This record gives sequence, structure tokens and C-alpha cells, in this order.
Amino acid sequence: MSRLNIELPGLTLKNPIMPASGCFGFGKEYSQFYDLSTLGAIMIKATTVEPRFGNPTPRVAETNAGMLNAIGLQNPGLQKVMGEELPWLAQYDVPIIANVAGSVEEDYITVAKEISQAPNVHALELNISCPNVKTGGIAFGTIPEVARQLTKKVKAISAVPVYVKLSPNVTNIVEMAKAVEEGGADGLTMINTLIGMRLDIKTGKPILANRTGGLSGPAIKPVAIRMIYEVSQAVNIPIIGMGGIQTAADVLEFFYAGASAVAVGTANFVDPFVCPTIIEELPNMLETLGFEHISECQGRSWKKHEQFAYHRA
Amino acid sequence: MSRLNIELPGLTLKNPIMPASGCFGFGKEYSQFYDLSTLGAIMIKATTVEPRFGNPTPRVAETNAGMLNAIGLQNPGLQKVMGEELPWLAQYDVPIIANVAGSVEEDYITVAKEISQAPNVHALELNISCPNVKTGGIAFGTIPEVARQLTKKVKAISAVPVYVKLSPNVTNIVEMAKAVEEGGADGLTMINTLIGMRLDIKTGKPILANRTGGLSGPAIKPVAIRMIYEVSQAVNIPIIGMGGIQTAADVLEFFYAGASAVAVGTANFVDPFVCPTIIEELPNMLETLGFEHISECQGRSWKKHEQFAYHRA
Amino acid sequence: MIQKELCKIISQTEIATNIYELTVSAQLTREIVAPGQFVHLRVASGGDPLLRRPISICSYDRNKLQFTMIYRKEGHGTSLLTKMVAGMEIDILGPLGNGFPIEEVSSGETALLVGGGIGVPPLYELSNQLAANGVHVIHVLGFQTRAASFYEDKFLENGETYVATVDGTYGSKGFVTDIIKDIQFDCLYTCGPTSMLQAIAKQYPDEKVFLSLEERMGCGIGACFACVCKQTDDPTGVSYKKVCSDGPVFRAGEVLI
Amino acid sequence: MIQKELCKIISQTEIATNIYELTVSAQLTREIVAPGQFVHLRVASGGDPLLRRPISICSYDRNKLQFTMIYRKEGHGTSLLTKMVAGMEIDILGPLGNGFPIEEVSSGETALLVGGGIGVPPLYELSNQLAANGVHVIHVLGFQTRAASFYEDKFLENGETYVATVDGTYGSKGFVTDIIKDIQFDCLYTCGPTSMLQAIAKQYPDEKVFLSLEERMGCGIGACFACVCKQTDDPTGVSYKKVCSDGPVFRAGEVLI
Ligand SMILES: Cc1cc2nc3c(=O)[nH]c(=O)nc-3n(C[C@H](O)[C@H](O)[C@H](O)COP(=O)(O)OP(=O)(O)OC[C@H]3O[C@@H](n4cnc5c(N)ncnc54)[C@H](O)[C@@H]3O)c2cc1C
Ligand SMILES: Cc1cc2nc3c(=O)[nH]c(=O)nc-3n(C[C@H](O)[C@H](O)[C@H](O)COP(=O)(O)OP(=O)(O)OC[C@H]3O[C@@H](n4cnc5c(N)ncnc54)[C@H](O)[C@@H]3O)c2cc1C
Ligand SMILES: Cc1cc2nc3c(=O)[nH]c(=O)nc-3n(C[C@H](O)[C@H](O)[C@H](O)COP(=O)(O)O)c2cc1C
Ligand SMILES: Cc1cc2nc3c(=O)[nH]c(=O)nc-3n(C[C@H](O)[C@H](O)[C@H](O)COP(=O)(O)O)c2cc1C
Ligand code: FES
Ligand code: FES
Repeated sequence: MSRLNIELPGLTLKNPIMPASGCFGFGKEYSQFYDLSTLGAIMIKATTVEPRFGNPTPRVAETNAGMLNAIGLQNPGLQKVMGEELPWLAQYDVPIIANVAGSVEEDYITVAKEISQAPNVHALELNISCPNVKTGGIAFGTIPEVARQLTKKVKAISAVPVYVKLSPNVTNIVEMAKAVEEGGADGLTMINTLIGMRLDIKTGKPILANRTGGLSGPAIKPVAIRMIYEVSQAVNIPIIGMGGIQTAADVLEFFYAGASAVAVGTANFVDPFVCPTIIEELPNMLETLGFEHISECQGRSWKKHEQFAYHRA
Repeated sequence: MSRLNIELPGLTLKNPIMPASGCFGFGKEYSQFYDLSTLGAIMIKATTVEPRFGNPTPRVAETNAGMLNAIGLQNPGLQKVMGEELPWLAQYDVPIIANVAGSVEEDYITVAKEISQAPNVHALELNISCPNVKTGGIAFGTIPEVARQLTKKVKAISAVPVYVKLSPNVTNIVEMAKAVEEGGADGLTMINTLIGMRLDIKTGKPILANRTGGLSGPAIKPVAIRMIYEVSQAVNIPIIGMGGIQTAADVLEFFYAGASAVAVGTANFVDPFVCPTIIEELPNMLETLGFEHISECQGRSWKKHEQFAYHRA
Repeated sequence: MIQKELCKIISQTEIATNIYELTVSAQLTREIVAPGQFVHLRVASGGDPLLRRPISICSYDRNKLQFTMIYRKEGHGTSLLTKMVAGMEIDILGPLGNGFPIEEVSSGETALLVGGGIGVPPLYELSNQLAANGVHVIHVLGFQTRAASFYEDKFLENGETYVATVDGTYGSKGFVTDIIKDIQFDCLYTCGPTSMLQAIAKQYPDEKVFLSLEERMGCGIGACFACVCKQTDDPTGVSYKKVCSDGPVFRAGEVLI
Repeated sequence: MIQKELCKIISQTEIATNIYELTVSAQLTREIVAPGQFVHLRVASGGDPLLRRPISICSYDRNKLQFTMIYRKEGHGTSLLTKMVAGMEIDILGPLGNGFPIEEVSSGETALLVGGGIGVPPLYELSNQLAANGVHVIHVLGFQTRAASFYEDKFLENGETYVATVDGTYGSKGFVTDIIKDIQFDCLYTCGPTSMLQAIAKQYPDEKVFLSLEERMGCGIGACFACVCKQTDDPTGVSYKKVCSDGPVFRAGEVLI
């Protein structure tokens, strides 16, 4: 019996562990280390209509228990992703979640329409929250009405369920979540990176060429947990949680907060085997804690105990 | 020659290092370790009209490179602070910045009016950003117009300059900063804690009795630096920077970002000697980097190099 | 006075399953004034973990300037601590807090010392000092299981010692509270899980009982208000004690537990 | 193939001021295919520091399954690394990247190896392999100061070796670019500060020159796009190479530096 299988809109997951967008490329590099079919799903790198080079380097800087990145959505563009990356990934038995990015509404719509038709793309992740792109983007991620509108338009043309990726850089995350739910989102993914900066002690200047960057890694985990805790109680669509996950225990913390699946980002850089390791460790950890299935953990931080009648511990 | 003295509204500082509010009580505990007169200033614990017990325990939880707290503004109340704590502190040659908190406007005004008259209180720090109190507070820290109004009213009755402490839990920190500048603030202090949460792996429940808490420590430093970088370019009042400072190098990073003085919070718990250690190390570090005075570092991340003609490096 | 000192590790041994005995050489031993005080350990020089860890002083030797702690490997911090070996240095802040009042019981009187699990260590120095004062000392120690039990032989040197294990693998099966029912005493000192302290306080509302409390801490020195507990007798609703600096030892009934 | 391995430290020595030579026993030595490849080291098991550190392979021994790195104590990560001693284990990911193409120069021809500071180490294995192939190898090594110089004697065993120091405390005063002006070669290999690489690339627009680049890295394996550089010949404006997986060695002119 599997303790880990999860059903989400568009996604039948062997397990709820997937690499986060931008932290796994299009999978090739990690296929050197393990069979990608072990993964619950793969969130591929953001795709835009045209190829993008992204920001100048340095693009990463280290922080305490975290890192900043300002890659700037570098990607080979829609045609190449459709023609090369997705077909390559099709050799694996793993659903793909395509991360869709853009500067204006039409960009999102063009990418979403086409990429959602790729046979192995089972869901879209609408990236309305990338902190590293100058033009556009920011309003989509911070103004509820703008986010709702975009979600609605993308939903109208997408061949697969649409998850919207929320930015943590807002005063009221619940309001954002409700707006995209209203717009028809099938699910949420959260959180994207916090906006941060590091300065070089010798020059006094930003370490990142882009000046600011997105903060990820264990440092942001408490912010992610808090936001998922709040949002999961306010919406009726599932959440794929992320932000600093490194261990099986972290995964449970995200489930307790209200997530129904999780993504692992930065930790892949520290340990390329982190996803399969977590997948391997989870069943034992569930067993020890007295859970028969990981879904029993979902929302445990706020659900009343009656709802856990089947729970042994 | 001192490389460290700084003049700010109401404050003549021997050096720009001060313990942050809530992390130093009213100084007594740390006076066991060193002479409090070595400090640039002291930001005392938030004071409210009435004594407050604060939140139930546990009130702290550890996170990667940070901690969560939900003390809930425990304090002995205005009368005791005026009658006992401030007179006790008067034995030291150190300006006090009084942190003023409340649930409604009148609370702030009552405390500000009276405490600003204490002879050793040289400035107020208006705490519109405490994430750990249920009633009120939150609107003051997140709605620009509300913050502006409150600042204006407190300015009108305060006998000393007023600094406003900004919350990082907002979409647009620059907007908040400008609003309180318009309201007449003499300076800003930033950042207060990010809202975060931790769940217990065994029970699934929040570790903090208050559920959520304020995230502080090195984990949040990149967020603080980014916000100070943005705000210092947008306003004409000085900033006292804080958020994760542990070392003399961190202090310079805050100056480069645009701060004119800094406060050290969580690091006091890790090393009770952290403030005097930084004060001792700063002059050498400045010397090595070729600065004659710490003020030369201020805003270096965004100021044009011409403005640093006197700088040797 | 509280010191912050880099202390050299003299020895570290796993004396029971996941239970470590750690002895350090420390000038701050001079400042220890009572059994039941604790220290705050920094287990990593960087920020992971960031906060110090409170650990009780189990015994100390003012002549050798050494003291010993016993701790259980729990989470991240104590796991890292187990990796340290003799010769390495560890950053210690202490001694902290107020310990057990040994003057509350006189020569010839009987003291009952009740420890649960990782609450047992601070009772050891207490036992030594009481025994040295001619007090009749009885120990009741509770552990989860035999493999996690320790120091019974050491306590035996000072007086009668009863052991209970939750799973019955050693001593009597059950809780310390079952054993102590039949024991007479002039003063009771206890340290252990909160549920145990609550039961004991309830069992002896009119006796002289001293409890050592645990609470999550920030500073450990009274500055951050992380570790407060309410005073029992509280007309205003805002009176409190800090476990780190007013405690960790309180007289039963003094604070709400 | 890239391996992730816990490697035992055989030795660590400070061979010049703040310059450490670290030798580890590693199965992954088998996978090293060219001088100039690098590894990614995890210096702490927790999150501080979080990311791995890229360090070049300085020499390796396929029989003993050992390899040696030389690094400078710079910031937090390398400082922690200096604390590790023989017998401890270190988490290594590697070998990474593509090294120097030794087949570009044949027996009897002359190779000029130009290293600056901490760019010197990867040239050592290169020198060994070229010398073994019968190539005439000339070394030009630049250091800040005498105290930071290392390995001159080792390079001397393979061929002529010139040293320059910025402050003139050893060898000729000045930069490696001054020395190499008068040297004839068939192929030039270089590793060091970007400014040095730029100067060399400019000095020899028409010669065979291979540069090893440095860039801040995330993953080290080509997945994160942290370490890209633009291709020189770029009609679209979006062509790039990744320093970690396409490099770190590139032919001069191939990418913008
Ligand atoms: C006054 C006092 C004396 C103590 N004496 C001893 C002793 O002698 N031997 C011993 O084994 N343990 C003792 N403890 C408990 C010990 O402090 C915790 O087991 C330890 O802090 C756990 O740290 P960790 O990193 O392994 O666990 P984690 O769960 O990773 O710790 C996370 C955070 O929670 C805090 N924390 C976790 N459990 C406790 C706890 N029970 N009490 C207070 N804070 C906690 C940690 O300090 C840390 O800040 C004492 C606690 C207090 C308050
Ligand atoms: C392919 C390659 C090979 C290298 N080989 C060597 C070698 O053989 N010997 C040696 O001493 N150094 C080498 N370096 C440089 C070495 O990686 C840095 O000195 C080291 O990462 C600094 O880490 P730190 O924690 O001490 O410094 P910190 O400044 O604390 O590091 C902060 C962050 O910046 C990164 N960083 C800082 N400096 C550099 C740099 N110059 N290049 C890349 N990332 C950097 C760190 O990896 C880390 O992520 C190499 C770099 C690359 C890219
Ligand atoms: C190097 C890097 C690149 C990223 N690129 C993307 C991206 O293209 N699209 C996206 O939605 N999120 C991107 N992210 C954000 C991650 O998907 C994830 O939301 C975030 O890093 C938090 O998770 P973590 O702490 O596990 O890394 C990127 C993150 C990193 C570190
Ligand atoms: C335990 C604790 C209590 C705090 N209490 C207050 C407070 O009473 N008033 C206030 O304005 N800020 C309070 N803060 C916030 C700090 O003053 C500071 O803004 C924040 O911790 C970031 O700095 P740091 O990372 O150096 O701790 C508190 C922080 C901590 C950790
Ligand atoms: S731990 Fe800070 S007051 Fe007790
Ligand atoms: S470091 Fe990640 S692609 Fe090169």
C-alpha cells in the first residue's frame, strides 16, 4: 500500500514531492543522478514566448540559510520547450507542470494555450510572482483584481488545470489567493521568493548584477508555513507548498500547514538527491508518527481533532 | 578622532550601535555584562498605557538562522516605566529611544505624550508594526493613510523627535515610508519582524501558543537590506536599520544600503556582548576599507561615486 | 556573576541510549551557587542553530574548576553537541537562574528528590550537597525504559533510590507519582516533565515542594520575556516570573504550571 | 559520471599564508577525465553556509583514488573548511565541468601555462599531464606577495617556471602579462582573475588560448542558470554557455568575459 499517492486537479501523483520551477531546469541534469520517474511531478523552468537570456551575472548570492537569485527567467522559449524539452521528458512516467511566465497578458495566454496541449503537461503553474523581471509581472502578483483577470483568461484557453503561483511580497496573501480562486484557479502554488538584497562589503555595491533578487531556502520556511496556514483555511482549492524544504520532516510541516503536495527548490542545489531521499524517508516517518497516509497530515495544524478519528497517535 | 559618532534628529550618538527594542528589556540584565554607556543608544521595550502580560508560552521558536517570537508586548506599563525603568537607566550616559505601542490611537498618544517628557528619552520609536498583538496595530502598519495620521498626531504631542518603525509585511514599503514622512516623522526604524510560523512535527500544531510570530535574526537580513535600499532613496529622513545584524560587517552592509545607524536585536540573545564587540571592531574595519568615518558608508550602494571623492579605496 | 566563556571539553560519553554526560573545564564553575542552576550552550559558531540551549548543571567541582552536564539527544542542537569531543571548545553562558534551596531542609530531616527523565541530572548535585549536610535523602527516578536510565548507582551512594520505568523494563512499572505516595518527607525537590510536576504539586498542596520548570528560552538571562509564567497569587493578572532568571526552581504554588 | 560522495580527508596543510592543500580519498577520482575539472564541496551539514563551494582539482591519483585541492581562505565557507582535519568526512559532488584540452598540443610543441593566485592549482595537473606527453611546458605564476606563493618547486620539476608578485617580494615585480610578452608558445592555458584572463585574451587574439572562468554558482551541474556567460558569436542575443557544465574552460573568443 502506498502512503504517498495524491490526487490533485489534473495530477495523479505517485507521491507529493516535486522539484520546484527554476531549480531543476528541464530535468536533464538531474536525470544523471536518478530516474526522474520516481518523482511525483516536475515543475519545469518558466517558459516565455521568446527565448530569454535573462539577467547579467552574478545571478546568485548566498545569505544565512538561504540564497538570492536573479536569473531573470532565462529559458529557450516556447518553441524549443515544445519541440525539444517536453518530448525529451516524455520518456519518463512523470506528469509535468509547466511554469508560464510573461510581461503582458498576451504572453501568458500564448504560452499557456500552446504548452497546455503538450501531452505530458498535466497542469500549468502561472508565474505571476517572479521578482526578477523589470517589466510587467509585479502587478499580476500584487493586485488581486489584476491576478483574478489574468487567471480567468488563462483558464479560458488552457487545456489543463491551472495553478497560480503566489508571491509572498504582499500585505495580504489571503486576498490574493481568494482573487485567483475566484478567477477560476484549480490550485495554488506558494510561495515564490521574498525580495532581498546583499551588498558587497568591499565595494558597497549589490552582489547581484540585478541588484535585488529572490530569497529562497530554509530561511523563508517560516514565512511559507504561515502563509499556507492562512490561505488553506480561506480557499477551497489545493495548495502545492514550497519554500525551504530540505527534509521529510519539512514536508510534513507543509502538509500540517495545509499543503496537499510540495515542491523542493534550492535544496536540489545542495543535494541533487534530495527529492528521491525525501520520497524514500517519508513512509517511515509517517509510520513512526502513526499516519497511514500522508493525506491525514493535511491541514492538521488547524483542523479539529475529530477529523482525525482514524489517526492512531 | 572618533570614526563612529553620528548626529540624528534628537540623538547625539557616540556610535551608531544600539540594542533593538524588545531584545534588551530595560537594560538591567545586560548591565551585568558591560557598561551601558558604551552603547550609542538604547531602544527600550515597547511600553503601553497599562501593564501587559502578553501572550501565553511558548513564546519563541527557533528557525533556520532565525527565531520566531510572540511575546505580545509584555511590559510593566507606562507608570512603572516612567517611575522605575527610565530613572534607573538615567545613571548611564546613553540616550534612550522609547518604543511606543498600543491598540488604538489614544493609547499611542497617551504613552508618547508622557514618555517623551522623561529627561533621558531623546526620541520615540512608534511601533506600528508589531505582528503579535491581536487587536489593532496591524492597520497602523499596513495602511499608509492610517500610519500618516497616527504619525501626525503623535508628532503633535511628542516632546522629542519621532521615529516610526516600519513593518516588512507589506506589498509596498516605500509607500508606507513616504506616508509617515509626510505625517512628519523625523526618522524611520526598519525592519520589524516578518510574520512566520512553525509547526511541531509530533503534534502538527503551532509551536508558539500565539500560533504565528515575528521572524527575526540573520534569516531576514536580505529583506531588511533590500527595503532600506529602496526606502533610503525615496525619503529624506534618516533610517535606523535592523534585521539580523550580528557583526561589524553586517553594520556596514546596512550603512551601504542607506541606514544612518543600526539596531541589534536577536544577536543579543546569542552573544550578550555583541553590541560592545561590534563597537570595538568597527573602527578597524573602517580603517581597513579606507573609510575615515562611518558616515562615508551611508547609501554607498546607490550613491554615485563622485559623492565619495574623499574615499581612499 | 554570569560569565560567557569558551570552555574546553574534558570528556563526553554516551552513558545511556541517547543520554550524554559532558564535562567541561570552566572558570565559571566559581560562580555556581546552588544545585539546579543551568547554563546556556552555543552548539554552533554560525547561525545554524542560532539560539543557545539551556542545560542543567548536574554536578560541579570548585577545586578542579569543572562541571558536568547530562543531556538527551533531542533535536538539531543536541545532535550537533554529541559530535563534540574532548579538547574542543564550547561557548557557555552561565551559571544562570536560581537553584534548589538546600537550606530548606536540615540535618536529620528527610528530603525526597523526584526526577523524571532528563530532569534527573540537576538532582544529583542537590543530592550530594544535602547528603553532605546530613540530610536523609530519598531518590525516586523515573525513566521511559531501562536503556534510557542512568546514575542510579551514583544516587544510591547518597541514599535510598527507587526507579520506575514507563514500560516496566526496570524498577517498578509506571510513574514516580505511584512510588512516592508512601514516602514521608520534610521537603520535596523535583525536576522533570510538566505533567509530572503538576501531579506532584497537586498531590502535596500543603507540603514544602520545590519544582524546577522548563520553558523555551530566548536570552536565558531575563531580557526577552520568552520564558515567563504567571504568578498564582495575581490580583492584577499581569504578575509573572521568568523561568530563566527568577527560576528555574520555584516553590510549588508560587507560579501556575 | 558525477558522483556525490562522503570523502575522507587524508591531509590538510596550510602551505602558504591562508592557502590550504587538502587531499581526500575518493571513489569519484575514477571519474576525473581532464585537468581543470572541479568539485563542489559542502562545508557544513546544516544550512550555514547553505550552498556548496566550487574548488578545482589540483592533482589526482587514479591508483590511490585520491585527489588534492588547493584553496584560499576567503569567506565563511572556506574558513570553516580550514577547520577540518584528517579523518573527517566531507561531502563532495564531482567531478564537474570540462577541463583543459591536453590534446591541443603535441609532443615537442610548447605549452605556456599562466596562473594567477588561486587560479594556479588546476594548472598543476595540466602541467603533469602535458610533461608526461612530451610537451615542453613553461609556467608563469602570479601571486600577490611572496607569502602567498606556492608550488613553484613542483612546477619546476616539469619545466621552466617564472614567478611574478604584485608587490615584488618574490620573482619579478608586476603582473604575469609582463613576463609572457617574450615567450613563444603553441598553446596557452590560463586560470586566474578575470582581469588577467581578459588581458591575455586581448594580447593573443590569433593564438590558441584556453581560459578557465569563475562565476558564482548555484547548482554546479547546469540546472540553475546561475553561471551563464554570453557566446561571442551570438546572432540572436540569447546564446549562452554555462561555466559549470560547458566550462569552466573555454577557448578564448568563444564566450564574452
Ligand atoms: C532550565 C532548563 C534546563 C534544562 N536542562 C536540561 C538537561 O540538563 N538535560 C537535557 O537533556 N535537557 C535539558 N533541558 C531541555 C533542553 O534545553 C532541550 O532538550 C534542548 O534545548 C533541545 O534542543 P535541540 O536543539 O536538541 O532540540 P530542538 O527541538 O531542535 O530545539 C529547538 C528549539 O526549542 C528549544 N527547546 C526544545 N525543547 C526544549 C525544552 N524541553 N526546554 C526548553 N527549550 C526547548 C531549543 O532550546 C531550541 O531553541 C533543559 C531546559 C531548561 C529550560
Ligand atoms: C570553477 C571554479 C573553480 C574554483 N577553484 C578554486 C580553487 O581551486 N581554489 C580556490 O581557492 N578557489 C577556487 N574557486 C573560488 C572559490 O569557489 C571561492 O573562493 C569560494 O567559493 C569562496 O567561498 P567562501 O565561503 O570562502 O566565500 P564567501 O564570500 O563567504 O562566499 C559567498 C558565496 O559566494 C561564492 N563565491 C565567492 N567567491 C567566489 C568565486 N571567486 N567564484 C565563485 N563563487 C564565489 C561562494 O561560493 C558562496 O556561494 C573556484 C571557483 C570556481 C567557480
Ligand atoms: C535559481 C532559482 C530559479 C527560480 N526560477 C523560478 C522560475 O523560473 N519560475 C518560478 O515560478 N519560480 C522560480 N523560482 C522559485 C522556486 O520555484 C521556489 O518558489 C522558491 O525558490 C522557494 O522554494 P525553495 O526555498 O525550496 O527554493 C526559482 C528559484 C531559484 C532558487
Ligand atoms: C523577542 C523579541 C521581542 C521584540 N519586541 C519588540 C518590541 O517590543 N517592540 C518593537 O518595536 N520590536 C520588537 N522586536 C523586534 C526587534 O526590535 C527588531 O525589529 C527585529 O527583531 C529585527 O531585528 P533582529 O533581526 O536583529 O532581531 C522584538 C524582537 C524580538 C526577537
Ligand atoms: S529566556 Fe529571555 S527572559 Fe527568560
Ligand atoms: S551553477 Fe547552476 S547552471 Fe551553473
